[in-house]
Amino acid sequence: MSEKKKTTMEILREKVEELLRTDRLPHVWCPGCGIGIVLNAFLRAFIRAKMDPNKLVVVSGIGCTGRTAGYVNVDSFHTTHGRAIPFATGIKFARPELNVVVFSGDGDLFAIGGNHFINAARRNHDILVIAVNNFTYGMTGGQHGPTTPTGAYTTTTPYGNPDRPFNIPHLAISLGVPYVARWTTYHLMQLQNSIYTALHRKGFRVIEIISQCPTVYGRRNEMKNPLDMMEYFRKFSIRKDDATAEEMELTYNGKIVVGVFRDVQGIPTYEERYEELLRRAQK
Amino acid sequence: MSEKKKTTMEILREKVEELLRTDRLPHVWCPGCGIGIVLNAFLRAFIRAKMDPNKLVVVSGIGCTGRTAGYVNVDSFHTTHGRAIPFATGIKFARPELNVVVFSGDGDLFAIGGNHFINAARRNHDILVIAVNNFTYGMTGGQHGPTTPTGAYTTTTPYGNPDRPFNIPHLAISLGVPYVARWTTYHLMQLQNSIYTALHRKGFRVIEIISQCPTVYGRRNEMKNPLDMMEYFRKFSIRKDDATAEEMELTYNGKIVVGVFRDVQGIPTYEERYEELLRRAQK
Amino acid sequence: MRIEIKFGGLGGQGIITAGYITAKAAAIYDGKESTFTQDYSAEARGGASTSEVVISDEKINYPQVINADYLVLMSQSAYRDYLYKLKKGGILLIDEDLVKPDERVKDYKVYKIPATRFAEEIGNPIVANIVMLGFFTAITGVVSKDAMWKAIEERIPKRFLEMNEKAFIKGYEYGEKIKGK
Amino acid sequence: MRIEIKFGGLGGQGIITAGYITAKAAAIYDGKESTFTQDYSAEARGGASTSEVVISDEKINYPQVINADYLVLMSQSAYRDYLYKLKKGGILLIDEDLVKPDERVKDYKVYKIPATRFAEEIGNPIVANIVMLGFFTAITGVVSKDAMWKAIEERIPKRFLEMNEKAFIKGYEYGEKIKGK
Amino acid sequence: MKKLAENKPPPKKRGTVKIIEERCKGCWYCISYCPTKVLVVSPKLNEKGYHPPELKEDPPNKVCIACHLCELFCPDFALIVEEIK
Amino acid sequence: MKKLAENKPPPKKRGTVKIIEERCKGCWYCISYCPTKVLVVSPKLNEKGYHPPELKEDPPNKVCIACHLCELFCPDFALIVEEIK
Amino acid sequence: MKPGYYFWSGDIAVAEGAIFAGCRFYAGYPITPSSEIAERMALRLPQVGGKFIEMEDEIGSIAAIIGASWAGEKAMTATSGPGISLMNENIGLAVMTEVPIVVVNAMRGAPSTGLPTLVSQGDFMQARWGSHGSYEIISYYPDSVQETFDLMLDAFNSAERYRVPVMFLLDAMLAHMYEKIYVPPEDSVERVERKRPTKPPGEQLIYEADEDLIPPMPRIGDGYKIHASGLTHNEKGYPELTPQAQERLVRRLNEKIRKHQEKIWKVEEYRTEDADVIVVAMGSNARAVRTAVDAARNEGIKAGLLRPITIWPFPYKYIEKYSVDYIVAEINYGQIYHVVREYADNKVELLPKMGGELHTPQEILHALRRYKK
Amino acid sequence: MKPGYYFWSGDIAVAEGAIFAGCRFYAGYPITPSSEIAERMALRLPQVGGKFIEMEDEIGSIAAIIGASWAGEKAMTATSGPGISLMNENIGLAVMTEVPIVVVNAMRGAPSTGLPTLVSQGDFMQARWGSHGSYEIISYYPDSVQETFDLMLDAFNSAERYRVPVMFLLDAMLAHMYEKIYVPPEDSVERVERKRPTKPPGEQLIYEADEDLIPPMPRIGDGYKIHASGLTHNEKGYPELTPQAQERLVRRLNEKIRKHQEKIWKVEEYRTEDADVIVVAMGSNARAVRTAVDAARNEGIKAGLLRPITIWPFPYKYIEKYSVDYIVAEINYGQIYHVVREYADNKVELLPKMGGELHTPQEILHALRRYKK
Ligand SMILES: Cc1ncc(C[n+]2csc(CCOP(=O)(O)OP(=O)(O)O)c2C)c(N)n1
Ligand SMILES: Cc1ncc(C[n+]2csc(CCOP(=O)(O)OP(=O)(O)O)c2C)c(N)n1
Ligand code: SF4
Ligand code: SF4
Ligand code: SF4
Ligand code: SF4
Ligand code: SF4
Ligand code: SF4
Ligand SMILES: [Mg+2]
Ligand SMILES: [Mg+2]
Repeated sequence: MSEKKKTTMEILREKVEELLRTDRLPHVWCPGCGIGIVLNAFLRAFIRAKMDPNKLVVVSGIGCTGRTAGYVNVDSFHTTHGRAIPFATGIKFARPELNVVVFSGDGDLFAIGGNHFINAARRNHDILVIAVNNFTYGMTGGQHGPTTPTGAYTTTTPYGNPDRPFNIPHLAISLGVPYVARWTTYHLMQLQNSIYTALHRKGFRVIEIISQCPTVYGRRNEMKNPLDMMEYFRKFSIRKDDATAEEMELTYNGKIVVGVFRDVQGIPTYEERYEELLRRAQK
Repeated sequence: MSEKKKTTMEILREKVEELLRTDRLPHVWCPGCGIGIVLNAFLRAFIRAKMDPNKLVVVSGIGCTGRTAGYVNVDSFHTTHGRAIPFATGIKFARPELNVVVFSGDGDLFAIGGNHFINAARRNHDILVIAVNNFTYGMTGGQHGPTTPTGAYTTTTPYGNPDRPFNIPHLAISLGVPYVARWTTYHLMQLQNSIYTALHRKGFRVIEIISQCPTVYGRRNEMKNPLDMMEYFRKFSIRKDDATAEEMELTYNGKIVVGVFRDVQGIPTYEERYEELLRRAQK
Repeated sequence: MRIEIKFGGLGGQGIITAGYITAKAAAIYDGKESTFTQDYSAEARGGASTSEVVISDEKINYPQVINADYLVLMSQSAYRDYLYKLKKGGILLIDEDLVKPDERVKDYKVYKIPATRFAEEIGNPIVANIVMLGFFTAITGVVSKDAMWKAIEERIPKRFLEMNEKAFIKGYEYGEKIKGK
Repeated sequence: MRIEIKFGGLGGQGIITAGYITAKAAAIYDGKESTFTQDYSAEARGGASTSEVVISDEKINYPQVINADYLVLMSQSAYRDYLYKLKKGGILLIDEDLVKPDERVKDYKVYKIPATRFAEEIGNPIVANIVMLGFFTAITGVVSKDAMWKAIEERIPKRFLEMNEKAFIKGYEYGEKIKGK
Repeated sequence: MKKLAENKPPPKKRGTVKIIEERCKGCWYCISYCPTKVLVVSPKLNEKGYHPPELKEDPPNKVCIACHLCELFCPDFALIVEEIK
Repeated sequence: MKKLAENKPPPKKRGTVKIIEERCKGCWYCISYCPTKVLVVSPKLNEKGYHPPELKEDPPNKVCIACHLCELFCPDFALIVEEIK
Repeated sequence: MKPGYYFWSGDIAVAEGAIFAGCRFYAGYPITPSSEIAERMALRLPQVGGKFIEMEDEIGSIAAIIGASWAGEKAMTATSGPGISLMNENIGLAVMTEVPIVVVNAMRGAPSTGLPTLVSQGDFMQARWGSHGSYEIISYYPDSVQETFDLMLDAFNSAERYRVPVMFLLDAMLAHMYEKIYVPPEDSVERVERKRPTKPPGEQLIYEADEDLIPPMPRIGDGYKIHASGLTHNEKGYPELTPQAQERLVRRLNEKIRKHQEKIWKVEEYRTEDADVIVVAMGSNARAVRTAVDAARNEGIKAGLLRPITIWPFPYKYIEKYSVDYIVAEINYGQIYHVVREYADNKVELLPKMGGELHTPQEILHALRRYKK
Repeated sequence: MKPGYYFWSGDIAVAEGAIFAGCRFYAGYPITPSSEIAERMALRLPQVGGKFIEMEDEIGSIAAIIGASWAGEKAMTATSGPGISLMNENIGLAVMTEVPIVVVNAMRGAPSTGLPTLVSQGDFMQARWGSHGSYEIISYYPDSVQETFDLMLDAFNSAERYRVPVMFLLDAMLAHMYEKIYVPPEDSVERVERKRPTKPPGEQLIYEADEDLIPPMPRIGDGYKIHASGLTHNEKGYPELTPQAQERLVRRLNEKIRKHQEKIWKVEEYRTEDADVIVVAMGSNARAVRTAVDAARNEGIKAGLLRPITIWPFPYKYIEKYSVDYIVAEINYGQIYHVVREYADNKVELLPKMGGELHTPQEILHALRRYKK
């Protein structure tokens, strides 16, 4: 069998292995945690895109998702909580030829990191943001966060969550983000394809992935084991690329509208606008 | 003349004086600075609303606009840069019967304070936000900020601003803010009426006021004196309550769409939802 | 007298709960002093799990296990990692299906129980830790049977109490039996 | 020799610029040492404005005015606030239309010029500070005429140079005239 | 300006303006936006060096009509409009 | 399940699955979402105490069809699907 | 909580101690090893009519409790080192505007993200110097779950009495460790409430200090027309940006704590009377020292333990009191060590640990053995 | 900048000094009195092909420069006390991941918003202890515009050489004060570049330190597959959450600075050789002291000035060197005073100012007169 020509999928799988710091596996994530699925999809999309891994930089904040940076076998940074985006901004702005990806969690990106998210989106830095939304702060034991649905039970909402969550795609669109999509971890191929597309786009690109945290979220919200959450995603997701802002809203154990909500090209990135400025300054 | 019955406008003027810390006048603002005009409008709206000044709390951050808290003769707090909203949140959440108003500048609210803005808006705290947008950081001498139009000249954009500014009303709407309006300092009565209306609404209410900073912004951007900026507002503003997100965008010395962009009622405030939670917890 | 107990196993086996219950039983229901500490490390999620209990009649100073008097193990990796913590002559309690001791055990008194198997028989492997607590109570007498049960009762949701009671008794009786030998 | 100069007036009168130009003239074009400091306080915006210059042949230590040798004033409030800073026998330069000295001036040598009026005659009250600098140069000789003019030239946008030159010369000549008296 | 005013009938409402000169910073919004143009730049300088406005009426038409606009425009709370009719 | 599979013609593509057992955490996504249901829970426990899957084929129909779904679902990079036909 | 015995972790004791002390407002952002404080508060505050809110970050959290304190509540937040590093600016605001708040720092391995679940004592100096400027705050640090509960009352009492932020230190060991604890009856303790203005609105200058250097604190909504600013201000609370106003204000802010420091100081002296060598240790790290001191005494070494419970203002007079050699055992690379060196007149030795584990009794004993005569 | 004489403020000198030192990346958020640094950088960096960005806040700013430094640039930010208070967490990240950056703090009246435009020296201790945990950074503080320019080169050189954040202190006086300054020819100075890996990718452990305790630093994009984490990590850069790894890492991070401290120390000793009393003063505040020392000498008082230019690691051996009384004149309520007390063996007196103005020569002289024999 060793002489047989390898299929695309086999080669993909091999390259996935190369892009992992396998000396660190098994990883820290819990049984059935969706983050690994997202990482898998990301690596495959990246491999398919045939981009140079030496130019890929993965920047994470702190959190379970934030541990991603520690498993990708490329230049990778596990920064401080909430600061992945400005850290990545520094890298990208200093060296625009690098391919900069921020891979982090909902709390990291939208709680403590919210300000950097909106301002980087506004400036349209050429950065791809993989936002793993598991409705909670997994790393610290399952408190509620800015994406926890109203009514959900977490360690800090024993009486049900009184907060209203962010509508991430709507927020991103209001900031002029050129590429906005949402998937769940059940959408293996759509997610992969979406990342693949996004890798080829320019500007601030945001992909929200609804992911399961069975350990600290699922078990408090009627989804005791990993499969329950996956089944929830399978049954309650609806693809709708032209969804309205209201449709994009997420409710407690309610339906999940997924799709590519925005994909426009030609908006100049911050880095492009700065190139121009440099030309002006130097003449 | 002293016996004559005072007209409404005269009484209003008298009460304005009572609501000012007149021992601190003249204030620090520059000749023609728009902040005073906004404060004037705010005080008049508040007086017309016949609300209890002892229950009014004005919270400001740091900046020229942030100095407002120092001139209103009610409980008033000049906090740290960017933190007016969470400071106000603490007050409001602790004592929901208080009438809490955040009065601050664009930098304070959307640069360093951006995270608090989006998260408080998301939670729908019952707070009125008066956001004075003068396109710059007035207090620190006119650097560019998150609302500076692309192309504008400031002390930190000597080659023209490469940044893309926020579309504040659109951002607020994407966060589910129930009352969103924009005016300029030229819209004396509309602004006053809008504040009056907002004072009677519940939830997170955002009024953006485009204001002149002749000293450090205007003079670098072809508007040398106060009147030039006021004239810009007069000539370039268009009222359009049903403006689209694109129309709300502001460009360098371009047109300014003003109006009440959102006014919906009945969305429960954070404080209301918490009242309910308290009932559940205590039974 | 300061008594040190260390529990070891895998995430999901209730190693933390076992330690907590033991310590609380001693402190609240036996009226002694105790400290309970656990390994919180993030890496432990789904991996190794361990907890420590110190019991004394007096105020406890150093709160962690230095030289365990008792070591309760429910996985092979725990055996590998923690055996050294048991003082010479100390008592080792193991789930006999999950831990295969090597020659080093000759320095210790070893008591074996198929705790997980018993638990499965009772209906759910999840109560293996409670079987073990019953066994521990019987073998060591460090905590009174009453106190231990009260601490379990207080910790476990009502609807699972019956199963846990069975588990506890099963372990306890098995311990009584073994001890005689 | 350490020479201390203080400028005072209102925002918009170019008090800061005057200080800056003087200090730079001394340092760069006369080859001396100098420090230039100003009052940056936010409250000063549109209110009182003041700047300080210290000039010396040696390295300057303390950079602020302790006992001014020269005090240049362009508003009544500056007179009120800063007169005490002038050392006994020091030289006071004032815009005679804007500053009305009281009996305290007897302790000082006073030189008056209608700087703002001259500036208006030249075409813009904004160059009153430059008139004053010409006057200062002539009266005090602390900075050479050449150096002062170079520093002005360097600071002022080209299109305003002509007006400023007129202002400078006007002040200088008026100073030469007055000085004689 | 003057011409125009003279052709109109005298206004019904009349007012006068109290100017708190030490608060004024000379932005002249009041002057610019007064509909009857009865506010003009005063030659006086206040303590801070600004020229406040002053009321220069030319009855019967060029008078203050107590519209309060100057009061609303003034960023410095320097004006008080009193109605006299 | 078995019935259904037997009625179908044998699949064109065939595969086999390499299981890196020490990486597996027993979430059983692979088992649940395998279209031909050829993955089952292994009685073995790995070092971390989890039951990995094992491949249990029942040819000609209940075989691995190298669809790679398990590989994509596995959050732990514990599966390698090799195509054998 | 009903009076009686409980089996609680340090984190739970913080939360229950706070509620017992009268705290009714909590704003926070989770972080290991303090998250369980928030979780307990989320459960318990609503039961007693209090308010719990999870903010978007630590900066928002501290801003919110400062606001709530002005609104009249006893308010607190809890975090760990990284969170304190972010809160520093607003700790300065609370100092400058004299707002009673309690900030809990459950210290974990540092710098940076460090060792999130493991013990450290790396934040002593930060507690004192973390914000810009010269200021004094009060800081306590207990060594057991019981003391944690008890000391929370002191923390709130001091915050209220001196109108100052209190930094309550804990460590990952204590935060997560369970011990038996006794909750006394509700009315068996003294709860301090901040001094209220005695003059009516209009007559009361907002920042007019009494002889104790502490100004009474009006509550929002009571008509006092409070103005508070982080700028240098005068007695009216108005910004006054002069060196003179700064001198008056900042000196008072520091002196109001120094003046009362002897009342604030809590120190445990264990077998120090006749000691030749005294170990200075704090928090959970002091527990092993007690054992080691006993063991050393058994070996004829005259050892003692000095345990500052009040870390700041540092109870330096206790150091000055003894003319002995000191060993400072702390889980950092030398912090209180420097402070002890400043006040000691004999040798001071540092027994550092970078973090992750307590000193063991053996390690301390080993160091003490050099004092065997 | 062409070599020659210029008339610059301290802020301009910072910016020009940075560019001269090779800085090509600036991210910042304006704050008085440091804003002019940003403004100058905004103007000048694009001219030399560098990057200037105004971030949304100070936290974003420091995060961005850490990223840019990994990307290979010499990077800096500038702020004032309130900004430093916010940057503290990420200063810890730079320490822990060993990233060369320069952070300028133009000190202003504090605490809190304080006196934005006026001088203070309230942030000495914060520079050293502001972030959680035990760490060492390097801190410089010049006393003139010329020294500001010159010292920026040292700042970048030390940051690069030791892979450590350098906190460059300035004060509101120096920031805004103009003086003549000489810019030397481009090639007349030595610019240190960070040590690069000598081994090829794959063979180089990312955090394997050389004998000087400093690991070579790979650049993003060069194939080294860097992993850096603020967690306690091993030589591969991988998180290793054990006390042992912590001990190794944190000890090295501290020791790599201590080991080289004598090379890092810069101190001005003015008429100290035969002094009976030495004034310790720093930054712009030291200038008056020089005048006062001369005046005192004229009166027969043997006074001297010791001016630490390197504030951290504190050049304590210079204090130990003299067996004299010290007077510490600082614009705060006692910070370096405590450090001097720790190392001095005679009397140490504090001459504090709360902020807003420099000590005058008269004030210093007055204090020195007590030493008239
Ligand atoms: C400054 C700071 N505050 C708080 C924390 C604690 N903390 C670590 S991760 C995290 C939240 C993680 O949530 P999310 O980003 O959603 O990631 P997840 O673990 O859910 O993947 C928090 C609050 C921290 N490390 N640093
Ligand atoms: C933490 C912190 N960072 C920066 C500053 C400096 N600062 C004061 S006000 C301000 C911006 C003010 O802009 P804006 O909010 O738009 O108010 P404006 O002055 O324009 O009314 C800045 C950057 C500060 N005071 N604190
Ligand atoms: S806690 Fe939740 S998010 Fe974190 S690894 Fe476990 S399952 Fe995943
Ligand atoms: S600087 Fe601008 S915003 Fe500030 S007071 Fe002056 S005009 Fe107003
Ligand atoms: S509007 Fe007010 S401040 Fe402006 S000129 Fe008129 S009175 Fe003066
Ligand atoms: S009230 Fe109206 S008419 Fe009268 S002065 Fe003012 S603006 Fe003019
Ligand atoms: S999907 Fe992966 S981790 Fe889950 S059971 Fe299958 S092999 Fe194991
Ligand atoms: S490749 Fe497809 S058929 Fe084969 S085991 Fe995996 S999921 Fe089943
Ligand atoms: Mg999450
Ligand atoms: Mg602004």
